[in-house]
Amino acid sequence: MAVSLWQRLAARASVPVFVASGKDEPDEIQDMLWQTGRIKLVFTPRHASLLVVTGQIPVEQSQSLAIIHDQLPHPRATLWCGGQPCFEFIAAKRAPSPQTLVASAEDLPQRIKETQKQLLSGKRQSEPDLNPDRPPAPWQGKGDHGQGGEGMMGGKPYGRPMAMMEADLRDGLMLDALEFSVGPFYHGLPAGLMASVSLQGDVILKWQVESPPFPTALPSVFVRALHQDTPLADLEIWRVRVHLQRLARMMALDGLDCAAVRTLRLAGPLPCITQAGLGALQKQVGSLEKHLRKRGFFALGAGIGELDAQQANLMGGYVGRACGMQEDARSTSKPYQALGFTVSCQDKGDVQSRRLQLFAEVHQAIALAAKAGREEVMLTHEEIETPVGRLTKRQAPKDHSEMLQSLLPGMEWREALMTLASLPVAGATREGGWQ
Amino acid sequence: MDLANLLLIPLIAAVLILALEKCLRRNHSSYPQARPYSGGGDLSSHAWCRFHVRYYPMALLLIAFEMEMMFMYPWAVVYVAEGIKALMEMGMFLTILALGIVYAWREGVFRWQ
Amino acid sequence: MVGIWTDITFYLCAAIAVFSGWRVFRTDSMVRASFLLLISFLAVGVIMLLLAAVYLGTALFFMMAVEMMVMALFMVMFMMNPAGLNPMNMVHQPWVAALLGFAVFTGLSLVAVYGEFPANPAPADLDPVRSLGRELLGDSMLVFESAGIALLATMIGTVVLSSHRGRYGPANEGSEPPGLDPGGPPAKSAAQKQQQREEQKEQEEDKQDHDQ
Amino acid sequence: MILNELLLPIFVVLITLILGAGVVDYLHHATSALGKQMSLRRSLNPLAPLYRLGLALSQQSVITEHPDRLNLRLAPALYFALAALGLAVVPWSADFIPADLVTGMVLWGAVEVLATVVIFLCGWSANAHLPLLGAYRYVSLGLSYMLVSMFVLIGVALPAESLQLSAVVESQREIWNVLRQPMGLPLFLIVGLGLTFWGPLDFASSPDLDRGISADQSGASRLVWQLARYAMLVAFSFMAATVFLGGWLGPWLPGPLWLVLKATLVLLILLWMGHNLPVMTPDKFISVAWVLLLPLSFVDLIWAGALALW
Repeated sequence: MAVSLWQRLAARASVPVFVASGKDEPDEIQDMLWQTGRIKLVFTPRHASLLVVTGQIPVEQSQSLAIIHDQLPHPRATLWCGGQPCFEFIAAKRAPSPQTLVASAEDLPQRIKETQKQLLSGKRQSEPDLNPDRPPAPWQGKGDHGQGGEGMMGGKPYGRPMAMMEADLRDGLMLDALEFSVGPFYHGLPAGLMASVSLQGDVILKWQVESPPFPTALPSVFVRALHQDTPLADLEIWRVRVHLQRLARMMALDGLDCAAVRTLRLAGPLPCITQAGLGALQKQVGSLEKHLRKRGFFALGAGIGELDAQQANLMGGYVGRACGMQEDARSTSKPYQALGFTVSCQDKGDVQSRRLQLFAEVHQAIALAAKAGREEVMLTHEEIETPVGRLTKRQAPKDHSEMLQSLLPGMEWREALMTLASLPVAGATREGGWQ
Repeated sequence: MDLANLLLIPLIAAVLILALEKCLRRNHSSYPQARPYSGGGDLSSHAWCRFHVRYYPMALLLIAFEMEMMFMYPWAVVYVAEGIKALMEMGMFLTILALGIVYAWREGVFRWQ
Repeated sequence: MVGIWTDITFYLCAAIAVFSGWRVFRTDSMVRASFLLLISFLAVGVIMLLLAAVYLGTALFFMMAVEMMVMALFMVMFMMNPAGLNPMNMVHQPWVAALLGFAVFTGLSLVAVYGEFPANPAPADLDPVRSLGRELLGDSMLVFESAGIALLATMIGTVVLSSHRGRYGPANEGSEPPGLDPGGPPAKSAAQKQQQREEQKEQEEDKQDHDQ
Repeated sequence: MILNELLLPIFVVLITLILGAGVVDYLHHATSALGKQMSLRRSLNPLAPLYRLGLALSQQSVITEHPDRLNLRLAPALYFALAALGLAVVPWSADFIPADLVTGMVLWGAVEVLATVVIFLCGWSANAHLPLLGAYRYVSLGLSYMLVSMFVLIGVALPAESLQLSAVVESQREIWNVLRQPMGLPLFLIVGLGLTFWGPLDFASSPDLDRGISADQSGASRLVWQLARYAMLVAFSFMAATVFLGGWLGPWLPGPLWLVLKATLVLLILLWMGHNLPVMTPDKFISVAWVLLLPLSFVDLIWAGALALW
């Protein structure tokens, strides 16, 4: 087929990419693609022409991946980066092939652009569906009108049943509850979290976790500090980085794309920052915070997703401190005390105070890093305060997705997602730490 | 002529877009493609349902309010000519309306039910 | 020349109004029904524009769009099978309705065709918006203001009836549904009924387990 | 006569909307890329909208399971038609007005409300969960900003003593409405954000719904919807420039050029707000709209009334 004018033009446009994040893969790749020119991360597979799978997708979720894959419009292709392809893809003879596997994250942007060119010029065939082309919910065609049931609500019109009534949490009206499952590749949820949700209007009635989010790999400095002397400055710089990345994700959820990318820009090159760089960083973070404060980024979260003392206690880390708990493993450690560390807290425990707390901790960590860097403070401690909670030799920060089941019902969808983004729901693993 | 333009412009615009979409789309969607997106999850029912509209009291209030608003347009046209009388009348009218709004606000109508 | 086009537009709009009005009763989907009715009203609005009732015509677009939107919201909210996924009949007592409709239509048509209308065409420089405005500030002021009061009463009534979130907490707290027969014991709410049903079911299951 | 009075206006309105949509697309992406500090050369590339057009056209348009097909097709067309209807009443100069309706202002109000209907239909007709949620959320917004818009526009009609837009422009010969009624334009801009569900008021296709009503659109059907949305943004900018910035009035340059310049200014303000303000939560917005914005528009009207009698 001759390449049309459209396709030639299209080859020069930014490549829309949908990223499905798997296990053992920090969101680093996604963050990197965010900042890359000529690549556009999109929120739904419908807008994408490439599916990029980062990390390993567990067997339980390969079916979900296949669903997502089939939802991409033609022409489409899949790239795998940092993990083995799922069975579905191997069975369909779609992988592994050198065409689809990307060895290192650095190559990824280039490979994405090449693949898109090949797709548009017809050198590469668009991938056919993985799932069979038959109705996902077959339709028998029985009953009065062929819907397979009786009455107004009976049967399965067009193969799917209709939503059924349930009493509402807020005003008790008996209206239909929409039941469906979201995730594990829903953009607003942590990677791997899959939940079956029941909504009435846009208020959540039930939130049942089907599979917990993939544990995030802790930066290896934190693990190292358990056993051997580690520069304290490194710990704090990594804390800044992880916090900034989390904040960037919240900004993206609020539609603040520009600010999110700017935040990621700040976070990206942090591991090799210099003393002079820290001073500049402090200023940049300050101006970013001021920019966001003026535009209502913090005020937006007021009164949303308030945790009670017990929940905050369970989560620990910055979530606890945002709730007013003076708990921080750093306060019991001598080197930190020597640096004049005091625990900073917020008082309310809603999304607003968590956002403020994250920024406060970023500022604090930069100051600590600068001071510790000058004095070359080293640290080993059996309890390390990581950006997502407390780490000891025996215990890594735990998964808290179970808590969502009691926390989210009664919340409006947007509020629920804002709350989710502000909590470190995923547990952490010590293995596979990345540097 | 004004009226003709008024009718023809939206008509032609709509036809233009319909034709454009018709010519450009390639839309044979297979079953797995047609499945609505929910992040890789499954859907247990149709989306169409008795949807709980969370702002229903607000919608009802609006109807009453909007009814009154239609009186305001003709009023605006004669306002300057009629002078202070018009100001007084509309002042009264708006006060009555504002009372309704204040009451509704106190009853918490402008929140998600 | 212009006259012909006016006629054509009139007949076209009249046809659209009647056709979409008819479709309202033939469609299965509540949303479609509401918006078909809207189309019908819009066509009438265009006819009003043709009749030089400019304000009334545009106001009709405006009003009906809001009204039909809200109507669609409530129809979908409270009707079973709101999208017409299962085929259904939107019409109740079709014969009575048809007869009544026909009778009214005939009556109105007779009036339209045989009625003697006064022949005083509106002056060419008549500005309907302005005259309506003067009317509101003149003779009809009392009517206008009392309409304001009536609408205030409507607003308050609406809030009282529909708002669940009261000033002093949830509106249904401590309230009892009315009895099924006058003076009888309060009827159970749907939630209570469901709870009762579930309890019964559990009991039955227990019984079955027991039997086994 | 036919040529001048019938074909020319139709042509002007449609071309403005289509070219304008291209300009919106260009400015939107360019300002976004600048905000993200991307490479300057690429972000300012004037051909970029064409590339995106090509991309949309080389994609398949997927249709969800058992949608309301008729409405799915009609929604973008009607949204675009409403934009055209809104632009049709805007005067380009003293003697070139596509449709100089006596009740132009009321018609614009009707366009705003009908847009709510159309956007709702777009989300509803896909028979998919996320678009449906987006659609219902949008209606809460549409019903709340409408009253603000009415009050603000009535305030503008007071000094003009007319609902006709050409009279509104004429009434600004001495001083523009943006100065005469300082609260009018900011409130009207909020209405504009709502009408095009843009930036902070993007409830219909917000990120937390993974793009809501657009979540299941792709290829050409997404393209036409975007086109209609951009066209509505253009129509709104022209309307705002007409009622608040003196429309075609201005020295030295010809009237239509002034109008285009002013509309571009409004457009840039809207785009800036889109990039810089977070999406509000729908729950909070209706409170804000009724409890804060509506009283403010009352005050605006009283201000306008007092000033008109002065």
